[in-house]
Amino acid sequence: MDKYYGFGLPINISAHGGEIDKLIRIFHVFMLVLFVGWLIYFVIALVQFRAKKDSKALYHNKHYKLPTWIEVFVALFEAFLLVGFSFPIFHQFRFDMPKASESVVIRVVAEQFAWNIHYAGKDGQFGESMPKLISTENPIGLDQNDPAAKDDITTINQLNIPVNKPIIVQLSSKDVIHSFALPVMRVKQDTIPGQQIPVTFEAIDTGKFEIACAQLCGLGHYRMRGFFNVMTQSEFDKWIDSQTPKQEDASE
Amino acid sequence: MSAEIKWIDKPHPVSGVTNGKLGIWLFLASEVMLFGGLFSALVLLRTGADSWPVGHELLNVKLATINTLILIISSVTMVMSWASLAMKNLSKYKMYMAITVILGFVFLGIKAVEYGHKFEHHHFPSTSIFYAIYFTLTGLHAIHVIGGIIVNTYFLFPGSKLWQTKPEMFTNRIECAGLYWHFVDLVWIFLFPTLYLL
Amino acid sequence: MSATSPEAVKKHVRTYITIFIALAILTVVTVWVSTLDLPGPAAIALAFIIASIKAGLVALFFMHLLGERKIIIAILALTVFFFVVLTLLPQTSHVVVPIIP
Amino acid sequence: MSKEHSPSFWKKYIFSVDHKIIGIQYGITAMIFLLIGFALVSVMRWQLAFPGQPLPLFGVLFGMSNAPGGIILPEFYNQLGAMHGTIMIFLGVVPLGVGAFGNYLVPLQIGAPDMAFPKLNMMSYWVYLTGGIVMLASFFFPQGAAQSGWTSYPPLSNIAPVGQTVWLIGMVFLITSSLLGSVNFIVTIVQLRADGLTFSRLPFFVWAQFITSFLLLLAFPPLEAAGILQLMDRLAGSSFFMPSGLVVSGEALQISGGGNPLLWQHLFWFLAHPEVYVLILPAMGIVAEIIANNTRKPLYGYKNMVGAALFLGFMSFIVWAHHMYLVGMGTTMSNFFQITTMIISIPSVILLTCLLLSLWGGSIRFNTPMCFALAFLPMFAIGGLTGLPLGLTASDIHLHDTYYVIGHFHYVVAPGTLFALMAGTYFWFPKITGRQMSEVLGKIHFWASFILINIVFMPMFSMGLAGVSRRLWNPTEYAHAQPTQVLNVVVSYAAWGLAIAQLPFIFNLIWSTFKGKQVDTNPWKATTLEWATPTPPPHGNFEREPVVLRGPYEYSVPGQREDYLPQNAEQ
Repeated sequence: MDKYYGFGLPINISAHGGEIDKLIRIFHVFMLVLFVGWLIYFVIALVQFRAKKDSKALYHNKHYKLPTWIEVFVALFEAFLLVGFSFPIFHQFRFDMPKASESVVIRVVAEQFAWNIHYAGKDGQFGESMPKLISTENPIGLDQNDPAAKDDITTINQLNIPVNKPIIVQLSSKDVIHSFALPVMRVKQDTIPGQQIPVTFEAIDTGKFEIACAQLCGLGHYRMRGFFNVMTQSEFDKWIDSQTPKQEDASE
Repeated sequence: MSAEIKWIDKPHPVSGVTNGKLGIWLFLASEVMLFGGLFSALVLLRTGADSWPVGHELLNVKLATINTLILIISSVTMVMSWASLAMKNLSKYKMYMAITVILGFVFLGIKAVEYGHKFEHHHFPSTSIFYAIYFTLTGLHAIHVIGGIIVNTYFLFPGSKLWQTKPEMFTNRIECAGLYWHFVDLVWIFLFPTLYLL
Repeated sequence: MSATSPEAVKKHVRTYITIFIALAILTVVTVWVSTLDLPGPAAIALAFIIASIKAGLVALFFMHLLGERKIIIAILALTVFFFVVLTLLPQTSHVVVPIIP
Repeated sequence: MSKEHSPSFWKKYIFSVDHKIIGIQYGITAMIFLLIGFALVSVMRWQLAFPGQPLPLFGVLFGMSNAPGGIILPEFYNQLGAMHGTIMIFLGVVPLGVGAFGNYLVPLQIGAPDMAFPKLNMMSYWVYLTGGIVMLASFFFPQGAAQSGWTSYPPLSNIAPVGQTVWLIGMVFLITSSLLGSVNFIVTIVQLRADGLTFSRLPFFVWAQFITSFLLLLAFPPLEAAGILQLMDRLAGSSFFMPSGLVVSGEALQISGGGNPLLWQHLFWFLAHPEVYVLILPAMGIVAEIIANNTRKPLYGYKNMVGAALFLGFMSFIVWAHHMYLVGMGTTMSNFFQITTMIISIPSVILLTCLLLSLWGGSIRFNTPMCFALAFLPMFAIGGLTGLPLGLTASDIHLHDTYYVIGHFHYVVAPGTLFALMAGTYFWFPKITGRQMSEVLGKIHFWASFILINIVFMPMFSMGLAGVSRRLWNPTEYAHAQPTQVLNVVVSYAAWGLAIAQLPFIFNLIWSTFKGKQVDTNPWKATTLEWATPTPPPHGNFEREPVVLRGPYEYSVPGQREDYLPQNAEQ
């Protein structure tokens, strides 16, 4: 387990996560360079200009050109990071949606202290779900007599996805604001009650990882850990079959 | 033994205003932001809601129009009370200020009648977002009217003794109270169309 | 501006009465406009314009903003700017849901 | 207002209208609240370092409902977290920076006898104290204090127990107090400056307070509006922040629905971002004064610094949504707020660079206030720099709501603002009491705090990069937080060490008030007007109305006998 996580960035198994890591690394190098530069100047100034017996401070000091140039460079570099990295990455993260037909669409409904995960099942159609049907056995209020809901699969805290396939997760919440976070996928999106927000990602490696809740959602915020397993396509299909409720009269 | 705080009665040579006037305008600036926060909440809730009831169907536009006129008249009598002080006529000032206070009470009376109608028909803040923002906005405005009435009544009775000792300082105070009262009327001028007419 | 000479104030009193009449008329007009049930945006724009005119009259004449000192105008200008930023705040808050092809 | 008869004890010390007494009242109350806030987080640190284990000694004090058998329950942990944030910001740092230092020093530095509205000044202190007591009382309400973070996002805060309502009422008091205070400051600075004290000769500390007051004046009311809306939600059953169809632990809520939770976030952050600049600007003001005084030379680029501070104040109103990148807003909005966030980082860089360049060519004295002021510079640099990856949406995706954010803002507030406020206390203590705080104890306090505070906050960046979410009662539930759990233990020990490191400061503060070395009215040989008053300044401050003849930092003027030339000294 520990080869995934450490003191720095966790392992990245997302197709697009690499760019986010690159930006974070560039930032930290940039910050280190600036901070060390400032520190060197700071120490030199303190040592050189400490109060000695007859030391006289300068009254007029000329306008130093170098610091202004450094400030301009810092501003330009930030603008470069902004336009070069942040705009495209965030647009891709939020709005580059793959075709629904070519991807696996999953609904995730957050609630106080668990993730309800709803698969469309073989027919690819999500069953209707209404708040008033919500009960302990039916946490997302799935309408049983809706034909599309027959083959739907609902699990709690168990998100299984196939590898190397675009995934679209439709995020919503039943009660308060949670935040759906997959640290290894570099994905995080607040789930706002009353809204349904899609988020997309694609896993490039298999393994057992976890879903985290990143927004304070009450006393159980710390234990909203979900299991996030990336399987091969065959394993995923086998799992879907095993989960599909058996039809007595194999009508279709 | 020490310098007094200056520019209480005379305007500051550079800024040209007395402490009180600058202070009341700053306070009104923060009030603009307070009602601005509630207006932006109203706009957000309205644009976000899929259906928004039509104002004049749910609310009594006739009463509100009368209320608007009452507040405008009270604004006029307020500024007249200040003008009569500028003309050194205390009794006229007392008459106008009394009318302003009475009109303030009439405004609150009409508001109470309106609220009464709503409560009878079981329209509470909890019934719908429209009623909730209606009660919040008009309720907060009514609290500001009450505050204004208290200040004006103070200046009508105990406060006016200052006229004997420092007439100019008293005139400045009435001007500041007037500025606050006009602001309360100004907020209602925006509240009336956004809630009742649109 | 506070303690001006009595004659000037007499002139002021006349302006206060005219301003009052204008405000009363505008109130009736804005109510009348609402009965015309114009299309949404037009009704909002018109109501807002009338309200701004009325507010302007109260501010300029009753609150003596006309000819007020620079510092008060500066503070109010700053406040109005941030008031506009505050009223534009709702535009920032709508959740934008991408369309899935 | 000089009084013929000597005022009674009550009038003179408790219900005083003298800005200096009110400043001291603010100072003592704010420092007590800082201690309370620190105590709350010390309890949290135990839970984070040793999750689920009973807290020795103090654990039983919290009672069965909060910590049965000394084991801190998650809801109590959330209460501690929410109240730690609220107390430290609204009851500790702002009242100390603006209430105490501002109230005491601004009238003195501009040569005024008192604040423009003394009674209003007294009222704003007592409204602040009432708000503070209401906040503390919220712990004793059924199910405890507010527990949805200091940001109290609905719908969680709407369905929270009654402590949240008490929190809101406390906030309304605190907002009213800050609002009245800011009106008082602006009028005092504009109207009561001594003759010759033009705006370009104003000490930078007064500029910082002036801009901070505008931020308080214009940014606080929208939070008051949001507080009123949430109070209506909680008490009158309206649903401004509650969308329809909410189901909480099994049953649907009986509300009209149709509200929008993002409305609260927008109104809250519309205040909270100017609020964080309210936290840093007074600190910058104090650091600028102390650096100028102890390098014995004028500040580098005084005009640039004032311009940068004004620009910072203005920009702080249009960056608020960088706290909300992941609520689902579109790219047009997030790009706009990224651009304004990058722009606002420039004035901070300018301010820091000017302060750093002020050291060049100086004759630096390393007394305790100067040590704290110098330590402020690199610490604020770390705080500012770590804000950059949080300011861009792409890197914020991974770092949002993690310990990286906690590290970022604590670096700006703890070794940043608090070090500056400590520096200010050591620096102006001789003017307030006529005695000097002990240098030895000061240096012990400085070095201990400096080392320990870095051990407390530096590891948080590593935990943040690892993706550990904030506000977790027990981080070890998550696999990605296992490796960094050892850091939690280190941070906890360092935090308790930091608490102990404050004892020399507290002792020094109390002991020196009565037994400190007596000093004359201008021990630091400073140039600004507050040093021209007798020590401690009497009611009404100046014997003769001061006339200002030159800028605030005339140090080492060539051809002068002394290396400092007070603003009002005739040549």
